Amino acid sequence: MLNKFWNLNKTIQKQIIETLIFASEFPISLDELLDIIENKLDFSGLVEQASEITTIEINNVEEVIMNTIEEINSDLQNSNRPYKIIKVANGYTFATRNEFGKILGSLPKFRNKKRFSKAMLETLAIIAYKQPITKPEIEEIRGTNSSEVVNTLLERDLIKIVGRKDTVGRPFMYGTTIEFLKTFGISDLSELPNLEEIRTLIEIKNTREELTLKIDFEEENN
Amino acid sequence: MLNKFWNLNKTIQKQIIETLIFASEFPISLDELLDIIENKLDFSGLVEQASEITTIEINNVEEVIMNTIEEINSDLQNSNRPYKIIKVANGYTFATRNEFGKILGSLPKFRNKKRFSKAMLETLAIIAYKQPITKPEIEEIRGTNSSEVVNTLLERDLIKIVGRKDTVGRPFMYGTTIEFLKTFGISDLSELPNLEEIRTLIEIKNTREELTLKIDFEEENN
Amino acid sequence: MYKIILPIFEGPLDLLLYFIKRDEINIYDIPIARITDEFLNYLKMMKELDIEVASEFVVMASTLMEIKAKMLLPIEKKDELTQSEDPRKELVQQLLDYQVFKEASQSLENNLEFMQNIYYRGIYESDISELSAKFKTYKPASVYDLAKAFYEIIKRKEEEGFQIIKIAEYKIEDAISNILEILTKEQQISFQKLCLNEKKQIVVLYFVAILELVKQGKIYAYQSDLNGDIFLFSVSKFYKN
Repeated sequence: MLNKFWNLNKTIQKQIIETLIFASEFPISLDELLDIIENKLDFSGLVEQASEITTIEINNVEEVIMNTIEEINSDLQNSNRPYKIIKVANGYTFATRNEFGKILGSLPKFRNKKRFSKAMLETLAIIAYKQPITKPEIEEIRGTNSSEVVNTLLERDLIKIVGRKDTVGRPFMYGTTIEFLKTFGISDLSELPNLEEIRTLIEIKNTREELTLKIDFEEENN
Repeated sequence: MLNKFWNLNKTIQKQIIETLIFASEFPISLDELLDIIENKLDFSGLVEQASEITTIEINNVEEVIMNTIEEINSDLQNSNRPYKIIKVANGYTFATRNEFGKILGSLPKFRNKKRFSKAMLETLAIIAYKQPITKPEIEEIRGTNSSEVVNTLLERDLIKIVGRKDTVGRPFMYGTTIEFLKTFGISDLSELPNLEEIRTLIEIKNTREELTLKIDFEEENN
Repeated sequence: MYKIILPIFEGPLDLLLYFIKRDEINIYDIPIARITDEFLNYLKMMKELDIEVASEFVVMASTLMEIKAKMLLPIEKKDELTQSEDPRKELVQQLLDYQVFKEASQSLENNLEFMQNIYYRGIYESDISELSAKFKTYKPASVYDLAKAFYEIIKRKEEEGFQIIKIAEYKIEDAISNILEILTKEQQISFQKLCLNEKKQIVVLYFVAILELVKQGKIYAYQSDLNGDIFLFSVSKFYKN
């Protein structure tokens, strides 16, 4: 069933989608976009024009929207806009083009914003894969006290408290935030490299080193 | 004194100003724009091209910037963007064009639910931790009139009236709502950190980080 | 004078992995004696440099020494122990797990490189604009922000000399055990001495505790006259004497 949105002409369709992405504080997902344009918007202010689309059977509305976003991006590029729409944190959002991001990044206040310590990255990786996870569990994996780093990550809004675990002391459980996805340019947690694959890779690496070692040893013996 | 910014070609000048307005969280003033482009940005990544402007005496940089913003606005209009740059409270910011703003208005509370002013957050925190609590009690803790902020929280469905206190005037007592729990992503009030936990979350000795920093510094010096 | 460059380790596991990599050690067959020596030498060096050694390093040192001791047991004795499980097994597993997350954090770091020049809308917070004061305080909030806001109010109040009234958890049980404890050391104790400088709630609590102890037959209470002090004696001691 096609509603009024699909009866609007293409330019207005593009503009509505661009408006929604532009106005949203968080990356807006395909589902949300669809729900809004099909069920929630009031188009009465816009002149409705039947476009050729009504005569075409739309099989895959998601695909139509994705194509529309692609078209908006071409328009933005062609009209020299310094920003574009990117897909991140399960949705679409505006971000600077590389060359202008670079200029912006030269501002003194941004200088340290993208710097992460080894401890922060390690802890984030553990939380990203194992969430919801408590601090004692993080510390068991890292083998070291992690209070400060958890605090820093909370302060930087990269992780959040998502509840308490029903064990002694009811410790907090932590999970990653939208800010985490945005910072690392991840669209979905499932995009992270598979843990089992990493494990296998490391096992291969470890055994290969062992192999090299053996060969070295044999060579030495010869 | 004219710096490198004024040596860039007009298209790039426009793009840089558009980037700054795009990136600013709140309306950005002319003074701040000027300060950034003249003193804070590093353009070394861009090919510098002497444009005709260098030969012209610029008497009034503010005026040049205002004209540039006007030009960006024409570009936005010509390329059918549904937003433009407007001047609000002495600063420049992006806003949707009227006809598209109207569309957004038809959305129920458009994804803006998680924004809090300091007063709102403070009051909400007091109510969350001390509920049921009356307005006079809140005001005694905050040391300031809190009628307006309590009303805002009521409107946003984050708090509710839970009864009356048996004291003079029988004032209303307030407590948090299910919407409050949803907004903060917790399943019940016992998941809020208690005072002791907040203390350990926030007051963590940074000795270890300092050590890391010291040693990093030495490495850099070598 | 020359400088010593000390590599930074995220903890004892990180340090062990460093040794394993540097010395091309087979992680599945760690020469425990050698690595224990290396580990201890490192700790010694840290101490000499007057760097505080975190407790987890000390714990790891003792774990390593324990494993080393087990490895030194003669084979027959080892067999007697549970099917002679390799004492290194747990440590190796811990190292492997940690290695997996180190690798994963490497991939996060690669993401950062890719995101280096990407900035989102609204990322720049104004410094000099007069508008910032009006708008700046608007921010998305988490449970952490909420808790922090509350904590800051409490701290501010404490600085203003405001007393946060804690609901004191005075328990009868505490008063009872306190009286009994005193009576194991002292021959007797007077009610007035017990309640000296105590708050009204505590006095009431002690009184209730005394009634309870008398009822349970654990103490005797004597009063010389109607308004006189009450003296408490332990029943067991009373009979012994």
